[in-house]
This record gives sequence, structure tokens and C-alpha cells, in this order.
Amino acid sequence: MRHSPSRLLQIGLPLGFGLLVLLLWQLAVQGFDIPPAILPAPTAIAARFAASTDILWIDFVQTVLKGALTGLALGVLAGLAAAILIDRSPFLKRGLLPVANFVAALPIVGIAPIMVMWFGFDWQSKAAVVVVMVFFPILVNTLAGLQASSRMQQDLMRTYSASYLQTLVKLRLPAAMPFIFNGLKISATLALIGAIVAEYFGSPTRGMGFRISTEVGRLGIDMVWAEIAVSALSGTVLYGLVALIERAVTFWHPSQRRG
Amino acid sequence: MTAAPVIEAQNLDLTFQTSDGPVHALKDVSLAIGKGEFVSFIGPSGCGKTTFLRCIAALEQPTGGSLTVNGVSPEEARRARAYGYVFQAAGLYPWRTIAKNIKLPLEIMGFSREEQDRRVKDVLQLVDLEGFGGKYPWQLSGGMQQRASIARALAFDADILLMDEPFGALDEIVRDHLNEQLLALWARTGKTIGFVTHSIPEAVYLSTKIVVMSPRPGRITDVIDSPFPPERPLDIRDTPEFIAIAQRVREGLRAGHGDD
Amino acid sequence: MTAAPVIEAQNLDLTFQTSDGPVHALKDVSLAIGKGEFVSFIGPSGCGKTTFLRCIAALEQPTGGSLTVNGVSPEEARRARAYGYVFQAAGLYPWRTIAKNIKLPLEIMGFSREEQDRRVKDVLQLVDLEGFGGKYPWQLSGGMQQRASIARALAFDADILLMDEPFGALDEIVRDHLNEQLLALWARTGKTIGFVTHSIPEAVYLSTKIVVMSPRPGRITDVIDSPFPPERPLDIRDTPEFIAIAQRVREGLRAGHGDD
Amino acid sequence: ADEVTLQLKWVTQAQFAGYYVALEKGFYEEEDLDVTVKPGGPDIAPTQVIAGGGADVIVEWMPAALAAREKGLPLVNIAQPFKSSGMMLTCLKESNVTSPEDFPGNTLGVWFFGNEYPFLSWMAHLDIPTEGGADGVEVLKQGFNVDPLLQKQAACISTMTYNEYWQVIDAGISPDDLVTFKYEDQGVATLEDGLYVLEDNLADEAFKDKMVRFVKASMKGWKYAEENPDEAAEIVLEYDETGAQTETHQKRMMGEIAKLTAGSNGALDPADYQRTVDTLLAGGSDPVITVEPQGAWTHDITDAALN
Amino acid sequence: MSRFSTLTAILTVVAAILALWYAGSVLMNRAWVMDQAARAGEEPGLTEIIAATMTQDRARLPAPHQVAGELYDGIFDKRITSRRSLVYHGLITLEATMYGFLLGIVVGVSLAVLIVLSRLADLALMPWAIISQTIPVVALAPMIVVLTNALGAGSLMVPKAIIAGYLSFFPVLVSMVKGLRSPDQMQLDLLRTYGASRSQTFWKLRLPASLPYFFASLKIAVAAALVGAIVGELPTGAIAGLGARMLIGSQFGEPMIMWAALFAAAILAALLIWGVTGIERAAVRMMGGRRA
Ligand SMILES: Nc1ncnc2c1ncn2[C@@H]1O[C@H](COP(=O)(O)OP(=O)(O)OP(=O)(O)O)[C@@H](O)[C@H]1O
Ligand SMILES: Nc1ncnc2c1ncn2[C@@H]1O[C@H](COP(=O)(O)OP(=O)(O)OP(=O)(O)O)[C@@H](O)[C@H]1O
Ligand SMILES: Cc1ncc(C[n+]2csc(CCO)c2C)c(N)n1
Ligand SMILES: [Mg+2]
Ligand SMILES: [Mg+2]
Repeated sequence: MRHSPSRLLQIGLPLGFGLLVLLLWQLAVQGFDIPPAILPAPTAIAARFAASTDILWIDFVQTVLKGALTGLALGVLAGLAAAILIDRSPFLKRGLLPVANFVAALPIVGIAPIMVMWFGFDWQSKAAVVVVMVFFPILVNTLAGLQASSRMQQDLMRTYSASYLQTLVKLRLPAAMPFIFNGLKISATLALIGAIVAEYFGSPTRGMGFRISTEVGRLGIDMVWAEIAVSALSGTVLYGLVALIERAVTFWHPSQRRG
Repeated sequence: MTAAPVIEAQNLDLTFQTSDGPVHALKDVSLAIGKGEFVSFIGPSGCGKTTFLRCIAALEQPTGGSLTVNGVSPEEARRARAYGYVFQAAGLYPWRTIAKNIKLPLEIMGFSREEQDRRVKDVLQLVDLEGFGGKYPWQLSGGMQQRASIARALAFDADILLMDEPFGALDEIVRDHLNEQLLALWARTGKTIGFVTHSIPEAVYLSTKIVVMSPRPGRITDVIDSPFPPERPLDIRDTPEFIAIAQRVREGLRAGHGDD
Repeated sequence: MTAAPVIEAQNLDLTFQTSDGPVHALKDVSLAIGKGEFVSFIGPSGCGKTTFLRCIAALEQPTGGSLTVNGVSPEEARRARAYGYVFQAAGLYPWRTIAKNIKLPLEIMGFSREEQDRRVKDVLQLVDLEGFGGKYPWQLSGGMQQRASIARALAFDADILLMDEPFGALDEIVRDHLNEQLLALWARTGKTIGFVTHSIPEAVYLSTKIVVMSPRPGRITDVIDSPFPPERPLDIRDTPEFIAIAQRVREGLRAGHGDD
Repeated sequence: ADEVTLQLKWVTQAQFAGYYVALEKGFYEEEDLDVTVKPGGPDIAPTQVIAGGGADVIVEWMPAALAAREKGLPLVNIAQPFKSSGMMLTCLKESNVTSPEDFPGNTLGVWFFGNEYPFLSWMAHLDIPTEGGADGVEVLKQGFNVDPLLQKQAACISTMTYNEYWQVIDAGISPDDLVTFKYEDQGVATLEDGLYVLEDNLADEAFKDKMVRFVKASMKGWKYAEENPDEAAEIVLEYDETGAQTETHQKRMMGEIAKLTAGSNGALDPADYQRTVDTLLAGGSDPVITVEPQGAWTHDITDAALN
Repeated sequence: MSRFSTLTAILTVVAAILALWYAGSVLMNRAWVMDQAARAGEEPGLTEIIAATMTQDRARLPAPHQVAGELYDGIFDKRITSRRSLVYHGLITLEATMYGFLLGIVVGVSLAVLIVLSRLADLALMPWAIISQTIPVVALAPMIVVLTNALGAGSLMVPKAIIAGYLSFFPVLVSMVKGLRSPDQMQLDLLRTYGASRSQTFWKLRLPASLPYFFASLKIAVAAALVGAIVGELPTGAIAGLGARMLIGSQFGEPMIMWAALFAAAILAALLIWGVTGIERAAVRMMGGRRA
């Protein structure tokens, strides 16, 4: 009763559920004669996808690779660095943490038009939006993680008379990893959404957000769904990748141990 | 066997400021521990055993009195890496293997790679854990983890060993076994050992000196010398002499104990 | 005082299938426990003490042999609410007060409101916790929590009480105190008690029968009768008789113990 | 009264004064109509709204309507209140663009969302690729405002004579610092704000009758607005739910709009239609529409309405 | 003692941010001042430049006092029924946020219960819950508007609430699954020794054990709902609400409207989180929880 389900079931069941939804969707579109300008059938979307792989690839490169991933990488690095700096100063921690917590809860997508105004219409402004969006979750989670090592573990380091850097590298960062990955998982999904939303406020003539808004205006809803599929796919892969690395890095954490 | 005091506390006071008002964790504690002594601390929960050990290790700052370790302040002694500390829970880092856990202090103190490997091998043997160096802590039983943490404290060969209820979580048999080994180690190396325990037989069996403490405020109520020779078979515990000392400790304890 | 067997195990076997291969947790365990007996189980970690208790409580399914409780299968006995089970940790629900925690089994078994209140009052008195019914678990000390969890198991007045290391986390003084109280309760109510412990003195002090177990595979290596009368002052522990039994248990244990 | 829902192409502003005037002055009521005017916005595609059943009639630009028709949404033009195009490219003089020959190598701001077709066919006429490069233009999907020009992210941006051009002026750039290219002057003008309905609905006589009355009242509103621009602007302001429009801006816009509606009585001029279609068809390798549309307009409604 | 110095620390940090902001305003708005001067053929001095960067209507980065003034104006100087009142727009966004928040809670909790009770649902649904959060809502928003319109929902409130719910159900779901699974084997076994039924186990153990997790998720959920409501106002032609305000400010070339709306949204978020934290505290106290 407590044994883990087989690989097959783990993949088959969600896949089956997805296929079921697609089937119902197809039947509904055909049965109720829903115009393709409102909701195209899955088959139509698949056909569009297959016919437009070149455009989808260009958009993917622009939005995911250039906008989202660059922003994600910069934002994560900045968040980590800031957390470590803030952690060193109790004064900063006391003053900045409440502010950072507050900002982390704000609807940061709202800054998209400002970033487009500041950083131009190409991918740099999208990356900037992503940087700001992921910076705070990473900062807050890392700071929490740096507190995660127990008093005893830290006292142990003190009995060795370890330096700050030694304690950081050998104790506090490893102990913080589960928290950092928590922040990373949140950031991975935020990054795509941020990059796409920002394209609504100005972009070159490529990119997933550009394509989606343009194709809605052109009644190319099938293309919109093809882009949605690309986005969901890249988001899922990104998330899965983070989860995989997490499994490898925090293998020691009880939540990752199996059996 | 008793030499110049290695640890000397005089009228030591420590008051914690908490939100419920001050807690008098140590009051007027005076104690001298000579080189090579094995001193046990026993007393009801909250009587300040841990606090006293932490003061010695410079993990806590006394609010009054004086305390010297090797003639210098605890803080200086800590910087000089004068002690190994074994906490109540094993406190191994779960992301390091047993061997890497034992290497931790060696890395920090800058031992060479070969020296590290050699010492790890030695202490693993000492605590009967050969062959487990590559395992992660959670793959070992509680007793094995505790032994690993003792090995970690032994690896860098500090003169003073401070142990805070190291065997609290173990069953009696394992405990007996580790007691024997600890005793052997002490006899061989001549380390000075401070040892906190809740078990009366353990305290009597291991120590040259038993310090009985009492809470609210935390203070020393009795210091009992244990006359047994360094080599002690387990069955001295059934001798009338042993039982008498145990009885004296038990009485001292019961006096200091409240209603629960 | 020993009557018809309440619990009867014959050639009980239990093998867990794990990813590392099968673990033989119980092998060929035969034991009869009579009505009103106080049986202690002692043995090194992993020898199957908990597993055996869980089998009796129908929390685990044996893979071989036979086991009856009150003449029926453990599952049926569980449905008939034949036992109270006390786990090693107090395991009180933090969102319920002590009184509401004790009411939990009563609610589930459908006792009336008044009956619930009456019983809570009774058992709180029994474990010396009058006046603490309105407190939350974290507002009580560890010993008090453990007493509350015993009260919870007593509330619905099952004939059989199964206790898995209930005093493992407590210090010696508190433990002595609870031992006395448990003994008094047992003498008064005539319940059948199965009791797991790691402490030899505790086992000898409490029981009418001590079952010594040994691991890999988990089996019974010795069953020792304890001849003391139901009323036992704490200082019988210093009698030669007591020490002799303790010694026999210790030897049995040491034999069953491997290298850790 | 019969209910009619009109979906506008953009937010409430003097661009749609005729409809608001007809509403405010009771012209629709006189025709026994209960009209709901839905303002649009940057992400409202009127074509999608009508396809989803959210409107009976929409205001749309002809290129977008014809493109939708080719995509399978059978839109039909029933009236054309706007005679001429108000679209232009506005460039900063300092970027040294003086004629369309100077476009290559520069960045041009363009509206998308169905508004890109006129630009694309103009570039096709000029034979300038829109994928960047030295001999092509870099196209920037322009947001909702004129920032790209002010921030010098683009050499030229799309503006309407009646709206964005004045935003540039209001931002403090004098007309002398600007160069403008009107589509009308470049011979690539396409028809703007027309009224479109779904072809199927026209088979229904009752619907057709409703539309006749609707167009009649709307044109009455337009002519009233042309004659009383200030009053029309104030009416528009009253209907502006965003509270972001200003009186000076709307009065000025009404003045510009009047120039575009002048010369149309509401009936589509087939010559204008043909010019639009030819422009769109001539789109080189990637024309906006690929085949001559059939039945994309009708005079039935205006004929009946204007009698 | 720590309370006071925490406040000092926060104030210091805020002061530092404001100083950086002013510096940023000068740097970022300078270009326009210089361009204008060049166009007019003038050469302004340093103080003139700085003064000019503080007062632009279309600044790249308006100075803090400009934003504060606009905020004050929008919040206190307008009747709350006025279309120019930020309170009016804030209330509209708040309404969609609250509906979305409730929707998110209902959906999140129901799905979590389903997932915890049924192994099948767990395997089949959980991956899709994660995938759902990688879909860009902005792309779905217009379609949700059209669909709800076709189904007869007159106003934008319904689609906005759906989008807000779409974003806020996920944190609730994740936390609730964790919470409902938090009872350990011993706690479950205890109930088995009482012969408790499945539903008794659910109501007496799983549900109460999950409540701390539930309340902890509400803060994230309400913030997500607010993001949803605002995003729902961007690509759907909304004309009222803070999201619409940001867009309108951007469209009409009046960035001050946009900045004011952005900060109003920040204030709204703070109020929401403060409110939810209050509810959480009260609930924890009612359940006898200990204060940390
Ligand atoms: N950091 C602290 N802040 C406030 N009070 C403390 C702190 N550390 C310990 N105390 C208090 O000081 C007293 C002594 O604590 P200590 O941990 O030394 O007791 P102990 O003898 O080790 O008890 P135990 O046997 O339970 O480990 C207790 O009342 C405890 O609550
Ligand atoms: N659910 C399970 N799955 C697999 N193996 C188990 C399970 N429960 C117990 N075991 C194994 O069965 C053996 C007996 O375990 P049990 O818990 O009964 O020991 P114990 O005598 O209670 O030990 P302790 O004193 O440490 O509590 C051990 O080797 C244990 O690892
Ligand atoms: C995303 C976006 N698409 C189109 C337009 C342009 N637009 C549509 S109707 C109209 C006339 C009124 O100004 C204009 C300019 C815009 N500004 N933003
Ligand atoms: Mg202690
Ligand atoms: Mg056990």
C-alpha cells in the first residue's frame, strides 16, 4: 500500500489525462461547431504547430533563450549575491528584509512598460523585467535558507574556530540549498510569464508575446495556441530541469530521500 | 594523576535575558578541573549543565566571575582550537559522507590532504566504523552516527574533550559498549574530559569526579570523587562501593529536583 | 494472578519487503500473555519489539504463524477497541487542548458528551494532571505530555494497554516517578500491559515477565519471570534479588547484541 | 426597441464621435434602437469580438477586415464613414530621414494587432524588406504610446494625424523638428474606420432593417459632429470612462477627424475599395490578401439608409 | 530595544532607496533636458538641469515627490466615485482579487483533497497543476473574456476573477497537499488503534493538521490573485482597475498615471497581505497555536 508507483504509471496516467482532455476538446469543438476564431481544435493547433516550426523557433530563441533565461540567470545571481551581502550585516538584514519581503509580494509585472521605456524594445528589456521578478523570491528564500542551519551546527563551526567564509561554504550554503531551489522553482515559472508580458509593451517583430498578441489581432488563434504549447513545454522542461538538479544537489534532504 | 587545573571557574555567573524576565542559568559556580581528569556533570533538566560546558567552549559569555582554560580566556582557547565538542545530537552534516564529516574540522584547520585521510582512517577505526566512511549519515543507525560525531571531535586531537550527553539517544547495550571505549581512549590519551549525562550509573562508571547540579538558579550542589582506577571492567557497577556512590548521587539529585 | 492467555502468539513470522531485500523482523515468535500480566519487551534496536507490539494491535500484518487476542484475530480485537496504545513520543495533537486530546478516542467511539467529560476528569486525576485540561500540549513539560498521552490511552478503558517506550525521552527522576504511578495503576485496574523499554532497571522493576529479544532475525531469546509483589517501593532496586535479575537480563541482552 | 451592440476599434475618443453623438442626441432612439457602444482597447480585436458573438457590428479598418475574411470570418462592409486615411509615419528630423528612400537601415515603429497591414503593403510597394539588415528596415512593435520616438529608440513611428502626432507635439517637440509621411500622400492609403457585420446575418431581413436604421442614425451623428466639433468633443468626454482624455486634446482630435469624414455620406466608394484591395494584393512575396475578395461590401444598407 | 532599531534600520534602508531614486531621476531624465535644450539652442547650467529633471510630465523616472504627489492626489483629493480616483480603481481591482482569491481557495482546497484521497488523482492531476502555471495567462486572458462573454457573463469581473483564481489556486493546492499529508505514520496509527473510519481520520486529523499550511499559503495566494486581477486588466480592454490604469497611462502618454497606479497596486498588496496575516494570527490563536 505504500510502495511507489511504477515509472509507467507515473508517466502514463498524467499523459492519459491530458489526452482525455484533448479528446473532449476536439469533440466539443466539432460537436458545437465552435468557430476557429474562438477556439481551434487540437488537430488544427497541431497542424499549425507543424507548419510553423521555423517561426516558433525564432520566437523561442527571442523570448525563452534571450529574454527569460538571461534574465533568470542574472536575477538568480544577483539575488544570491545580495542575500549573502545582506546576511553579513545584521543592520541591513533587519532593514532590508522587511522591504524585500514586501517587494516580493508586489505585482511586479506592472514594471514591464517602464523596463521597455528604459531598456529598449529588444530582449534586454524583457530580461530586465525577469531579473526584477526573480530577484526577490531568490533573495528572500536564500536569506531564509542561510538561517536554516541549526544553532548546534553553527556552534560546531565555532568550536573549530572556522572563518566566516569557511562557515558559509561548508555549512550555511549547503544547508540553504533546499530553500534556494524552492526559490528557483518559483522563479522558473515566473521568468517565462515576465518575458512574455513585457513583449506586449513593445518588441521587435519576433518573440512569443509579440506573436500571441499579433495573431490574436489577425484571428490566428491556432498560432496563439501553438505558442502557448511552446511556452508550456519550455516552462515544464525548465521546471523539470531545476527539479532534477535539485534532486542531485539536495539528495541528502529528507524530502528527496526515497523509500 | 591530577595536575595543574586546566579549567578553572571562580564564582561564575550567567543570566539570560528572556522575554519572561531573567533566567539565572549559572550562579556562583566554582570548579577546578585538572589535566587528565574525567569530570561528569549530572542534574535535572535546566540546571545549567549545557550552559556550563558552552561557557568553557566560549560558545556562551558568562555575565560574572572568572573562567580560564589553559590559563587563558575561553575565547583565546577556542581560537587555539583547544577543544573538541560533542553535542547531544550527532549533528553530522547530511550532505557529507561520514568520512567527509570527520574531515570537516581538518579541512578548516588546514591539514594536508594525506594527513586528513590518515586521521580519518585512524579515528574511524577507533570508534569501530571502518568501512562506513563512504556512507551518508542517514544511512547509519543512531548509535553509529553518534560514534561518527565522537570520531569527528577526536580527529584533530584537541587536549580537552567536551561531551554534552553524547549517549543520550542510545540503548543501554550500545551505551555500555561506548562507555568502555571512551574509558579506554581516555586512559590511553590522557585527555581532559567534561561529560554531561542524565544516567547515574554512567556518571559513576566513567568519572574521576562527579559534579551534581541543581536548577533555579543553576548551581553546583555536590562534587563527588570516584575512587576507581582508570581501568574499570563493566561489572564494577555491581560492587557495593559503586552502589554507594550511585546512591549518594541519586540523593543529591533528588534533593535538587522539584515535583516533576 | 496469571489467568487464561489474553494474547497468544505461535510461531509468528513477519518479513518486510524492502528495496534492499527482505528484512526478517520477527521469526518464530511464540509467547502467551495472561490476563493481568505486565510484560516488558527489551532488546537491542531493530530486534522487532515495536513490530511485535504493532502486530498485536493489528497495525502490522504477520506473514506467518498465528496470533490471537482475546481469542479472536487482532483485526477483530482492534475493531472491538480492545486496546489502548501509547507511542514512544507523546503524539498529542497540538491544535487540541489536553482535555480535547483525551476526548479524541471517545469522540471516535461515540461516547455521549457527559460520559466524555466524566472520563476525561477521571483519567486526568489518575495521571495527576487535574487543572491542566485546558492547556495546550506545548504548554506542558515533556513528562506531563507523556502522562497526558497515557491518560488518552486509558480513557476508553481498554483491557489491554500497549506501550512502546513511553518514557524513553524522560530524565531518570521523572521516569522513576512515572514508573511508580504506572505500577499503582496496573495494581489497581488489573489491566494487561505490554511494555517496550530500553532500560534494564525499568523492565525489572515494572514487570511480571521480561521478554528479551535479539535482532536479525528478530526473535525471543529469553523470558524471565520477575517475582516481586505488585506493590514495589523504588528501593527494591538496590536489593540483591533485583540486581541478580537485572544481571540475567543484561547477559541475555549482551548475547543477542551484535557489534553495534 | 431593437438592441444593437457596436464594438469600437479603440478607446472612447473623438475618432468615434459620430456614434456617441447619435447616442447622446437620441438619433438611435428616434430609429427605435437601443444601442450599446463598447469601447475597444489595445488588446481588443473587433474581429474576434464579432466572431465570438460579442457585437452585432464593428468599427474596423478595411485591411484587417479583408484579412479576416480571407481567414474565414465573412465580414461585410455596410458603410464607410471615413473617406480618407489619417495614418502616417512621423520621424525625428535629426535622424535624417527625408524621404522613403532613407528608410533602409533605420528602425520604424509599427502598430500590430491588425493595424500592421497598411505598413506592410507600403513597404512591399517600396520593395523594402522588413526583416532588418542594411537594405531593409528594422520593425519595432510599437506599444501604445510615442515613447520610442521621444526616447530615440526608433527613427520613425506610426502616428494618426488626429492622435499620436499631437502627443509628440505635446511632449514638447515642435513640428519643425519632425518629418511626416502620410499614407494618403504616398498613394498607399487604405480605407480606415468602416462598419462591418457578419455576412450570414445579412440574410436576415430584420437584422438588415436594424442596420439600415443604425447606419442612418450613425451618419446623422457624424454629420452633426462635423458641424459642431466642440460639442461633439464634449459629448465624447462625457462617455469617456477612463477619465484620462482631456478637452483640448479631444477638441483638436475632432477637428482632425472631421477632415477625414468629410466627403463621405456613409456609402462606400467602390473606387476607394478597389484602390485598397489593389494596394493589399500587391504585397510582393507576402501580400496581406492573396485573392481578390468577393462580396466584401454591400450598398444595400446605405442605399436604404440614405434615401 | 530590538523593535526600535528594526524601525531605524528599515527607515535607513528606505531613505537610501529614496536617495538612489533621486539620483536615478537626475541621470535618466537628463538626456531629454539636454535634447530639448539643444533643439532650442540653449546651454543650461547644472542646477537648471537638475531642476528640470524633477518636474517632467513624461519623465523616464519621475522623482519620488512627483509620484507621491500624484498618489496623494489620486487617493485623497478625488471623490472615491470619480474615475480619476485611485481608490475607485483600487476597489475594482480589489473586488476581482477577492473573488479570484476565493475561487483559488475553493479550487485549490478541493483539488488537494481529491489528490490526497485518491492516488489516481494524485498521479493524473499534479503534473498538470504544475504545467498550468507555466502557461502565460496573458495569452489566455482574451480568450477567457470571449468565452465568458459567449457564455453570458456581461462584465469583465468574471474573466478577471477567473484569471486571478487561476494564479492563486496553485500555492493553496501545493500547501494543502503538503498539509493534508503532514500527519506522520504514528498519528495515523493512533487513530487506527481507535478503529477510526476514513472520514473520521480526515476530519479529526488530516484537516486540522493542514490548517497551518493552509494559512501559510494564503499570503502567497492573495498576492498571486492580485497579480492575476491586474494582468487580467491588461489585455482585455478593461477601462477601470489599477491594471487598466497602468495601461491607460502608458497609452495616453501620461506616465504619471502609470506610476501612480503601480504604487497604488503596491499599497493594495501591502494592505491585502496585512489583512491575511491578521486572519492567520487570529486563526492560529483560536487553534491554540503558539506564537513564535
Ligand atoms: N539561549 C538561552 N536563552 C535563554 N535561556 C536559556 C538559553 N539557554 C539556556 N537557557 C536556560 O538556562 C537554563 C539552563 O539551561 P541548560 O541548557 O544549561 O540546562 P541543562 O542542564 O543542559 O538541561 P538539559 O538536561 O535539559 O539539557 C534553563 O532554564 C534554560 O531554559
Ligand atoms: N515498515 C517497515 N518496512 C521495512 N522494514 C521495517 C519496517 N518496520 C520495521 N522494519 C524493520 O524491522 C526490524 C524490526 O524493527 P522494529 O521497529 O520492530 O525494532 P525495535 O525493536 O522496535 O527497535 P527500536 O528499539 O530501535 O525501536 C528493523 O530491522 C526495521 O528496520
Ligand atoms: C497595440 C496597438 N495597436 C494599435 C494601435 C493603434 N490604433 C488602433 S486604432 C487607432 C486610432 C486611434 O489612435 C490606433 C492608433 C495602438 N496604439 N496600439
Ligand atoms: Mg543540556
Ligand atoms: Mg521500536
